[in-house]
Amino acid sequence: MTTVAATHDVGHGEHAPSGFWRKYIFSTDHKTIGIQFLFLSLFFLLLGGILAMQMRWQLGFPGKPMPGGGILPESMAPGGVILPEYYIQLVTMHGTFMVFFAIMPLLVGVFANFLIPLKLGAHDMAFPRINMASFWFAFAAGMVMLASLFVPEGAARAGWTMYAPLSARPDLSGAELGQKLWSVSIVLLGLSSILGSLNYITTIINNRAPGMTWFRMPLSVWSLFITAILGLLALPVLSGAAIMLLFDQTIGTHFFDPPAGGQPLLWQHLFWFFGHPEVYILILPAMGMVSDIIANGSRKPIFGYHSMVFAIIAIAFLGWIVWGHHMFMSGMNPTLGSSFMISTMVIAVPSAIKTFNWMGTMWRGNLRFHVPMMHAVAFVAMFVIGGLSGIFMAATPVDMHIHDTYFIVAHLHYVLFGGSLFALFGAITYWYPKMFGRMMSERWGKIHFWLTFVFYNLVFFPMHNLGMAGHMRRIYDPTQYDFLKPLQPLNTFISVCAFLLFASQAIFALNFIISLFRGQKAPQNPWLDNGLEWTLPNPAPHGNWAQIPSVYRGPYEFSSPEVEEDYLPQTRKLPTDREPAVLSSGAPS
Amino acid sequence: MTHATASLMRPPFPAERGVDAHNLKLGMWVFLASEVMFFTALIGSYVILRFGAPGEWAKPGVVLNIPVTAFNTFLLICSSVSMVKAFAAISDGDQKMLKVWLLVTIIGGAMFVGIQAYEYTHLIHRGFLPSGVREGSELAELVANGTLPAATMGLYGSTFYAMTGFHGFHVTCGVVAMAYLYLFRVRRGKYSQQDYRGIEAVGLYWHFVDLVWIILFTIVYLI
Amino acid sequence: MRKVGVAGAFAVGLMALAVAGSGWNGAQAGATITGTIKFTGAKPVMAKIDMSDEPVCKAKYQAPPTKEDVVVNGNGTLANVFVYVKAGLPATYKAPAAAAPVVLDQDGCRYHPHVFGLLVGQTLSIKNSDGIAHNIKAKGVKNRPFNISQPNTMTTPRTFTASEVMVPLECNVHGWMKASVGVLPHPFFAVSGTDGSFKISGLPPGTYTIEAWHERYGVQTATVTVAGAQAKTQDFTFAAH
Amino acid sequence: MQWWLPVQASTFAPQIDGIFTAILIITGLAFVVVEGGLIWFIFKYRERPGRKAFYTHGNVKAEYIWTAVPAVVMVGLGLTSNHYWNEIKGRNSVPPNAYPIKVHAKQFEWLFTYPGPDRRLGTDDDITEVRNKLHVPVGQPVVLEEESEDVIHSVFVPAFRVKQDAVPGMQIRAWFIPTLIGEYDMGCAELCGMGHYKMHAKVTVQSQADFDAWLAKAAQGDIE
Repeated sequence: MTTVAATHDVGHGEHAPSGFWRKYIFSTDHKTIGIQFLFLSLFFLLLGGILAMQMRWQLGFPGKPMPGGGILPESMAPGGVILPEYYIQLVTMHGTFMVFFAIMPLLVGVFANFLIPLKLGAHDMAFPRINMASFWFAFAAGMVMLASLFVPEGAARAGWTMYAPLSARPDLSGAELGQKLWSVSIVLLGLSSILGSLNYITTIINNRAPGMTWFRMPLSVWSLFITAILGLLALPVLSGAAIMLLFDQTIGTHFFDPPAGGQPLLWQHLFWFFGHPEVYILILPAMGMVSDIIANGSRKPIFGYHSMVFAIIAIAFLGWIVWGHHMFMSGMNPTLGSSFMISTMVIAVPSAIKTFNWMGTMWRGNLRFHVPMMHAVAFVAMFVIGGLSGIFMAATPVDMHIHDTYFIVAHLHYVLFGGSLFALFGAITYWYPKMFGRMMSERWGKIHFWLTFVFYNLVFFPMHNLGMAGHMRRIYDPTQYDFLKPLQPLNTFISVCAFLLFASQAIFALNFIISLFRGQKAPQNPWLDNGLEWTLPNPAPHGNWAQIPSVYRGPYEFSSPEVEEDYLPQTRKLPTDREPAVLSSGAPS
Repeated sequence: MTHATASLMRPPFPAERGVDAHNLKLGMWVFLASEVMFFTALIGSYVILRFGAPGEWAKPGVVLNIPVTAFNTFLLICSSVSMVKAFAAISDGDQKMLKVWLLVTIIGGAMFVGIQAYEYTHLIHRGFLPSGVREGSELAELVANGTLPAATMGLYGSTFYAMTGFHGFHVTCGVVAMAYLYLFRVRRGKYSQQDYRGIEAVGLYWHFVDLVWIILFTIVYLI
Repeated sequence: MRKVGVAGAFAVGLMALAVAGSGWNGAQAGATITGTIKFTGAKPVMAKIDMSDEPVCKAKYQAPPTKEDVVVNGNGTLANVFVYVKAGLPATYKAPAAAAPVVLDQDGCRYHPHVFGLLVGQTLSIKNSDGIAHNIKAKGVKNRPFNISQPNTMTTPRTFTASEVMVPLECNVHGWMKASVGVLPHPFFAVSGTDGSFKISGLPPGTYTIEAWHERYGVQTATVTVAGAQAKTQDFTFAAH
Repeated sequence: MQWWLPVQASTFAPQIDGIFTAILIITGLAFVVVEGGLIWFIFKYRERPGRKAFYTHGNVKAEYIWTAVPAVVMVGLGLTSNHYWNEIKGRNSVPPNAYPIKVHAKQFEWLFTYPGPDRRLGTDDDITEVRNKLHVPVGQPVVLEEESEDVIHSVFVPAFRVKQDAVPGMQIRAWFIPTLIGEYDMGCAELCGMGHYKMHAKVTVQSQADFDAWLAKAAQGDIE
């Protein structure tokens, strides 16, 4: 039932698109764009996983031919044995695909696009066409990066951080076209992300339904708003740096070329000035969605809503002044190291506040363990480990030992995999009915959860010990070093568990695909949640609401004494509620 | 429900109070924030590279032609003024004067890009490349006889072409956008006193590009 | 139709003649240039290479290995000098297709041979018989540079597309490992051996510029005119500096 | 198997391990509190029919506590770390009598230059280009003058807890005092290309006498 949205907003009067192309490919509907981002980034998530498995094979069984390695070209893995230059491509592209083309689009591309208009009560994004352009730039960036895997000399190989001069000089890295394609793809992705962010910010500021005041917005929208601001201000710096790198690689400029006065540290400063806000872009949306899911699962209002909002803002603001903690050992001035250490120590505090608030939400709650709630609680449990292991690195003397070792790899996987990816598994299961009108299977969801949770910890926790022993990052063959030989059984154990972890993701993939067609039909409000999006049918029609709804309360009024059910939707008008004051602009509502 | 006659220059309705600006204006301000960060990256790198340069920097005016660029700067400032006139015209509902002043602005912008392009070809002809100084060119002799510092000419070329190149690109985008508005919106009378949001947004963008050029002109050409 | 057939046969005959004539293959036909590379001055002392870090390579030597930049033979002649025809070949000359690939062996953390030549398009099979990690970086200018690694015993084929004298090869893991390859469109080249002598044979008649290239002492050229199956001698002398 | 930090072979090692252990205790405590609390909540407050959750929007006093406590702990950690950081990497932290050794990092090997008897680098009695072998006298401060020829490398000796990037175009110093005679591994900690994993050097801590003997032999060019 498609209803014509009847207000005078720009571009909402037209009918729902009918043709296949306008409806699914070149659609300006924020929900379709969200789903397009979903399929694109799930593909890249799978690709990143496959690259990781090849890395784990080489680390677990150095020099042995990889089963199925025969399909790889002779220049990369003769007879299935991975070569060092192919290994550092795997390292680089695993990091690049996962960070830029899987987790970031999944969190920001999918859920900002899908949730913001639905949760704020808007017809669509402020600029639907720019929103479509943002997807197609991300798609182009993804295809360019994908193509760089198959170019003759192979893909980029200077780590996802692409430190110059290794990334800038093909004679030193061994790859010319692959490195240039990396830079081009990142510039395109930067553009896509800027267009997306400006859309989300404008929609959140100006297009909230009447009554949806700033402090009645759900925390997921708050975190997406702050993430959009981080993205808006950080991505241009990365695009600028990638452009300078591209110029160094193509027309021979000298930005990062030491003999001609260029400074390799300039790249590190630019990259990490973007890099740290980027890692908060990768975690804040997950924190927001987890707050929504935990409140829903505990049937209890979020504990300390205002302090959660201020914690997000504090994380975002502090995120801009800590980038130097990635460069303690890089030859940067040590006194700078001290100031970055203090700001890094301070940034641990908002994370602690959020963690305790999640626990406060569950305290004396009525915990209902549907699959999203399990993932959300696992997020809190794993993010705590990731956050705590971050403190070891903030202490600069300790960082001297564990910088660029597997301790860092353990930390980043605990916050990115244990954090963002668990939250994403939960969020995809939670909003799947709103996207596709069907429920994902609860049984298979739980099986997938437990397998992933167990194997995930078996893979990444021992990496802390590898790091403490001094195992450097991005090492093709650890058995070259006498002090790493006793650790080789650990590496093999981690690799085996990694294969099992990867295998158990098949359950999620099958559950996701089969439920598209044979999943149980979704009721109107499957999770009994208060959000505006659950007042719409599943899946939601083009233009969302015919009449913009009015909002009477915050999003977390669970177990409210005013009603006997344990949830109270934001749009439900109780006798005691006043009609929200609407901006008078002379136009009939 | 027909389209309301009320002015579209207000934020969308019905909505909770946000910023007192229509979506396009708010969107342009947010976009300009990201552009500020982009140029901060480029100019910041220029500053760091120049202060950390292994030798002293080339004197102003030796390589770059200051008089022509000064005129070019004046031209861009004038086109900013004509943009304000265009905006003032349409806010009083005067579509004819909007057409005139917008055309003046487009021509001003196009001339700026033209002069910049001419400057580039002239510089490249004299041997000034993004990678430094071409051997056997006129500038190579200046480097040889010491008027130009050999150690930093590589950086001098890289930073100059990156910053002014990208600024030129942004000016070109502005000219194209204004030409598009002129041909497909202004000439078809789409803008009225009730709705001139497009002009307001492009005007914001144009003033931003002009402001960036003033900063660039000072730090690249004059010091 | 018949007229075409006759013309066709005649054309093929002509072509075969041309190919036979210009191919001039076979060492026995054609002129030969031989000579020795004399060396005057003090014989430079080559630094010892410390291979203690790679026991596999170290075990392959009794006396500690030394660098191979300058190899002066017992009889006062210079080895590893690349002598080749630089100019003078008739324009119509067409090189025969390269037959067997040239093998560059990495044995005992050293390149064997240290200086060698091959035809454009001929396969260079790079062999790692040490079983430990080497990487091979070819810093060509006309040829596209490449940088490949061989973590254990394996052979990697590569070809060079452009004529270039010389393309330096190096291993970055072992800084002392250096080699030079001369890529030429014709087979008229030789490398002076342990007796300092070289022999270029199968030359069609003509006046040729011969160049002798040495890693450290640079190049020397000479002009030689040969006719029929004549054997000419052309010596070069490099002075130590 | 090795589950803990490597052997302590320099004066930094006990200090750094000390801070590491302190942080481990603090984070271990926080870990037990949070994970234990989560597990306890999961069982204690699981859904039971007819029961409604406790309707509360938060507790400002609790917020103050779990803001102040982490803040105090973090600032404390920050100050202690800063003290050791200045001692290890501070601007004038290198002892004046440190024995200078030049480390020339290049793609895929380390070349060390020893100052020779006059203990000063850059003099003609230096022993240059010793490949992948760092010999240091025990108990004396040693300063590595790091430079790189091509890309960014990073000197990393786990036993000394010493790590310092070598950046092309920059002269960077890293100092330590070895305390335990023995042979240790040194690797490159910054991705520097396909041979990054092969940049393996041997670090040998010797008594002063053995060190001088080795240095004399190295001067003659036969390095063992």
